[in-house]
Amino acid sequence: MSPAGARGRLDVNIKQKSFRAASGGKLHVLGELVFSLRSGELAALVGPSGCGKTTLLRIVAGLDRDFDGHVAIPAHGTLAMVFQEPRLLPWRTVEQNVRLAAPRASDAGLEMLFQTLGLEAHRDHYPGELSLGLARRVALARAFAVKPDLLLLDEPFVSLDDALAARLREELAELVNRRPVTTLLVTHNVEEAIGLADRLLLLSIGPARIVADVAVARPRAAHTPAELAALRHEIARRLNQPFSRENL
Amino acid sequence: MSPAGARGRLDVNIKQKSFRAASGGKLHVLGELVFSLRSGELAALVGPSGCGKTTLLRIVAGLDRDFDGHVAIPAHGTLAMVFQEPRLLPWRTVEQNVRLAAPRASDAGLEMLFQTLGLEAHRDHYPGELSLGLARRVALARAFAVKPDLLLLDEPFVSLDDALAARLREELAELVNRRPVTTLLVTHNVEEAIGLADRLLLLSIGPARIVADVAVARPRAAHTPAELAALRHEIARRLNQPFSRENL
Amino acid sequence: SATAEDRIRLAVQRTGTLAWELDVIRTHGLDRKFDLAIETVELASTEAGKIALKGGSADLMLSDWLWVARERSLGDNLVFYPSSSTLGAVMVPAHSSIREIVGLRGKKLAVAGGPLDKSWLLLQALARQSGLDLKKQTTVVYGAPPLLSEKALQGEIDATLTFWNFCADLESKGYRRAIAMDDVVKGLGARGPVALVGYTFDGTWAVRNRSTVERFLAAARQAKDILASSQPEWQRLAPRIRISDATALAIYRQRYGEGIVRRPFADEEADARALYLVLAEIGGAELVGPARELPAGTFYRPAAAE
Amino acid sequence: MGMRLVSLALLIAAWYVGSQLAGARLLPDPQAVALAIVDEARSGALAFNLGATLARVAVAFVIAMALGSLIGLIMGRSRIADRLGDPWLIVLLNLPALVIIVLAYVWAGLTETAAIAAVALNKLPIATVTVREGARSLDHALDDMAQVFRMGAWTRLRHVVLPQLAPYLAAAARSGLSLVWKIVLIVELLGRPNGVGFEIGVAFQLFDVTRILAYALAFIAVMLAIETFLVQPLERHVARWRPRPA
Amino acid sequence: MGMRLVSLALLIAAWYVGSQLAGARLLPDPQAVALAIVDEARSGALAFNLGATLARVAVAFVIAMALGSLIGLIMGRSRIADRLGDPWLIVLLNLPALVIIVLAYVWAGLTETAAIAAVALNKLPIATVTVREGARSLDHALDDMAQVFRMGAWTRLRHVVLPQLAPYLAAAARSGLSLVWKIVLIVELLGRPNGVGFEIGVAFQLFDVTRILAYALAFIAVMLAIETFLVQPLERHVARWRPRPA
Ligand SMILES: Nc1ncnc2c1ncn2[C@@H]1O[C@H](COP(=O)(O)OP(=O)(O)OP(=O)(O)O)[C@@H](O)[C@H]1O
Ligand SMILES: Nc1ncnc2c1ncn2[C@@H]1O[C@H](COP(=O)(O)OP(=O)(O)OP(=O)(O)O)[C@@H](O)[C@H]1O
Ligand SMILES: [Mg+2]
Ligand SMILES: [Mg+2]
Repeated sequence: MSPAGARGRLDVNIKQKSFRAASGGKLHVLGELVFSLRSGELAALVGPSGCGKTTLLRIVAGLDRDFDGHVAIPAHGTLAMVFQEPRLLPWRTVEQNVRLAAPRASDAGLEMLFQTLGLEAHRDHYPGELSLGLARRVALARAFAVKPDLLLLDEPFVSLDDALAARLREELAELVNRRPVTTLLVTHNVEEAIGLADRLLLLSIGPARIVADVAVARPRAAHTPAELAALRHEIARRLNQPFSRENL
Repeated sequence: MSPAGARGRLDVNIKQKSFRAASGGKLHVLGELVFSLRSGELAALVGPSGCGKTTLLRIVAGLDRDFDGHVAIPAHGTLAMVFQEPRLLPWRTVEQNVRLAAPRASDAGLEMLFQTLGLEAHRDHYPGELSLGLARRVALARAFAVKPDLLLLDEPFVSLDDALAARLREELAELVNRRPVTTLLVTHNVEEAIGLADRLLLLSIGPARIVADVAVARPRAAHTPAELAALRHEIARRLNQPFSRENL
Repeated sequence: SATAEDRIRLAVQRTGTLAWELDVIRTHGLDRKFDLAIETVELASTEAGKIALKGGSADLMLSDWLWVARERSLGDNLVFYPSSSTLGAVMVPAHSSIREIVGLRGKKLAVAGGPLDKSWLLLQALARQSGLDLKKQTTVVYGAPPLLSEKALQGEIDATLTFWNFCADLESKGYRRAIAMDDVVKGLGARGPVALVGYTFDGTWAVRNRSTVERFLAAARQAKDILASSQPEWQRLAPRIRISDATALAIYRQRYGEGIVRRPFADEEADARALYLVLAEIGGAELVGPARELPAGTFYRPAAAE
Repeated sequence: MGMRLVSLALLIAAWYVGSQLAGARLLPDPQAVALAIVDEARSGALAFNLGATLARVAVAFVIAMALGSLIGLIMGRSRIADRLGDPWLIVLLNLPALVIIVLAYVWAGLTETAAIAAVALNKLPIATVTVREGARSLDHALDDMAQVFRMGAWTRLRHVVLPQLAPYLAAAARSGLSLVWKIVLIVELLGRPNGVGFEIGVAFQLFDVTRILAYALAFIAVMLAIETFLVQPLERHVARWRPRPA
Repeated sequence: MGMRLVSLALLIAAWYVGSQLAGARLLPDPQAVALAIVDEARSGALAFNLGATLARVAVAFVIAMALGSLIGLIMGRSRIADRLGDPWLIVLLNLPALVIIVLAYVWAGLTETAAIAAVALNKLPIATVTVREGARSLDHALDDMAQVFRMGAWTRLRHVVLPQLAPYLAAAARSGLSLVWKIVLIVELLGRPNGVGFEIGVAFQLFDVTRILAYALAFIAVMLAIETFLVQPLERHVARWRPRPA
């Protein structure tokens, strides 16, 4: 519990979270969910569609305070999030969107970022003039430009072609390596999770619990095909085991 | 050119399409794009992010008439589309959303569809109460419920966990097998494309042209790993060749 | 039952004198006596009557000859028959030092009805004779009469030129008539009390319905006489006038009685002619329209007068 | 509901304090006005006049809202209609109520039709302007969706367009109702033999503030009731899909 | 621009035909009104009165829009504020203009301040109601985004909230300006010694429709100019990000 470690530390201790639907029913979405991330740790959240990953991210981000439990995010740290949809301000250009979220970003830094993400040509475009993939990249640029201490990523690399996605994953790995960024990454792509994460948190459906907390040995470095296959197998076993209805 | 064939036939003959941006510039998005689909044929459109796939789909759907060229869609046929984002009516429930688009769908048919897509529990929910994955499934349900003659799918299976995506791919294959549905499927997932399509149309970037039109031998059936590897290689080669800037 | 000729439609302001007279006509069966079917369009404001008459929704209303003259000069065949010479006054608080027109110099003067109000114009004309330019040498405030009465009571205003019924109200609350318009009119050369207000109707219509008009004027005259002579009538009318205060009611009665036209028709017309010149000079074309003098035929001539 | 009552109580308390400070002649206190309302109610005059006014308000409101919304929708969606209609709209919008009322009465006589037409014409451009803004900001994405699925005109209007226009319609309706009522007052003042406006006009001639307030408040009470028991439940129903605010 | 001129020409043609049908006394033709405008302009009365009215309109409008939007924003975003403020809002909304004007004059004297306060108070609830609807339909998703990125209050207001409120503000401003002007007329009629309303009141006493129209149209011309050269270019600029309609 060094000061530096505590500074970037994320403690999640959710007792339960439920939604009340407009039609009247009550939906118990998250069950007991307890985990911590060390400063700079990258955890991948993997779980079936609709299990509560976004809900968890929103709680961590402080957007939803209507739950039982407690979440401690890095004190005084900056926060960045890539939402599941781009969430850009339609009436501001690409560049303005990024600058408004990251007013302290340097011109050179932005230049680099736009270059990496293939957005140079679109700086002055409005979000309505972008393809979805481009818009998602702007959302990534916005999150990266902030230089966050806590980074929440909700399926950041979907809707991108493989080559581009690979490049952006590298970019993320680099960002996280350069300085400690505590990161929660939601993904349906197990390969992606293994490639990027220090830990995999596997979630069950209804209400979501952590069914497995798998450490990935050599984080963010290449795995041998054999290691990979072993991990995949392990994950599939754990994910399939605890619930019967949704078969993964 | 039998009447039955002509009925479901799709002829695309685009000379060029460009956008005028609010900031003033003109963006030449589509170059010469000529192809036809036989009735019941399923073509996958694969191309880099931002290359113009959605633009092409919108033109085919008749949503954008501001282009040079001509598109003939199945006459008198019904049309269904899965947009790149769910595009549900936020003020109507899941079931109403589907029924409004497919007023002739039978109760039993809908029942089945909701079951397959894991939406039974969400029939009375409003879109704002759904996870993105759930919302995407509703958009799929809506398109399937229409029983279309021409089906346009813009990355329909992203944001879903692998197991679910696999199940839905099967569902699509079945739908298309049951009766002839001329289908254009946009995807970044080459595996998916090979698994589902009769033909792969590989698009280049800026302005988009068809760089390769690859026939997939045994459509919608299992391929041997060797065949698959050969195909993937072929596709990668073709996609990488013609453009230098974006390296895929 | 009345025939078509006997029908006459009146635009009546609910709180106005015509409404009182009409009440008396009905109560005393004067309408039946003169074989009239009187229909009324009750209205809440003076201007509404003009709309009614112009739009053809009423045959007859109460107005002043100044407006009738203006309309005639602009081509509308309206005619006027004098009804009342009751005029307003400049009202001041009981202890005020203002006793005559020159006393207004440097004071704050409220004027009901705006810059083209006839009393206001006449007052200005008379003031000029004493070398006083009221527009320049007093602080003039225009406003709706009820509002000005209230302002006067609040003490925001030194003197208030307002309509006679508002004068009566103020008088009952201890205000004094500093300058009566009757005197102003005389000061400007009129030989007697001038009936500025009268029955106004369409000349063409009057020609076609001569007998009806005259029977109505006769009925109205009888009603006026009843009102002038009968205290109980006023008691009965009090709720309609919406006055409960006995002092005020007495003042109302007195002023009303004084205003009944008793002069020969020709005298009225001659005085009107004289005053018209005064008004035309001070109000200009904006007020009177293109005519330089009182247009011929402004005053309706009943058969009896010919 | 509880909060609403608290708020109303505060309002009446504020009024009471105000009347104590200003003096009863300038601002009668709540009791005096309540008594005047009771008086008018007993004599039947209140119900009669309020009924007359409400009928006019209702008819003029419905006509103006329906026509105004329709025109606004068309102008918001079609550029040509907007360009052509805009100057007319601005002229009508800025034509003084008095002018419209006088012209209507002069042409159509002092009739009920003229009165209602005049009110509707005064309100119409305001509804149009508001709904036009709504139509301009309609979501093209949903439009496209409706077109792809070949939804019929009625379905589109009802399920795609109207829900998006709902807040604009609500704004137009609420401000419009109050506007219609304000103009009905003038219309009644200028040419109707009954109604709240007529009574207020008469009371004003006599500077009877108590009666003015009595009639004004009687109408406001009706509006408050409509708002509380009709409009707000309806609004909650229409907006039930919306994530609730804090 | 061309379309606008065509539309205006059509309007004047319609007016001309109308005046021929109705007769010049009831609806003076365009030339007569134009002549009256020129006359008034020559004497300097037009500029003087128009200036006085425009000044009142401008001040009252700015006050009412600023305060009304602020209150509307707060009520739209906070449930408690909405519950507490709503009855007051409805009362103010439905209080007849006459009542507010008379009370303002009675309390604050026949002064400019009273006049402007009365107008602003009449317009305020309408701006509030419109902006409240806008605030109610603000996008929570963007709010969340702004919160996550710790955007400051000013940034949020300017870049997140105001662009969403833009159509509501436009509707409130446009309908509000016309309303302010309508009420300024009554205020001037009842207790100001100058201004377009005062002149119209005088002309109305004489039933001088030509002069009424002359003053009304002079004001409308100013509004048309503001709309064409100021508001619409601004609107186009603000909405440049929107996909253009057909
Ligand atoms: N309305 C518009 N105005 C201007 N440019 C546009 C507009 N719509 C799309 N574009 C541009 O056209 C290009 C193609 O867009 P499109 O949405 O078709 O791409 P896409 O292939 O679907 O990409 P993705 O895989 O990211 O969805 C992009 O560069 C985009 O910025
Ligand atoms: N505001 C809400 N009101 C009611 N129910 C909600 C609300 N938001 C989410 N839910 C429900 O909570 C569950 C979890 O939603 P969440 O968005 O967290 O899922 P997810 O794991 O992110 O799914 P996906 O992978 O599809 O994005 C879903 O069943 C969803 O329907
Ligand atoms: Mg999610
Ligand atoms: Mg796309």
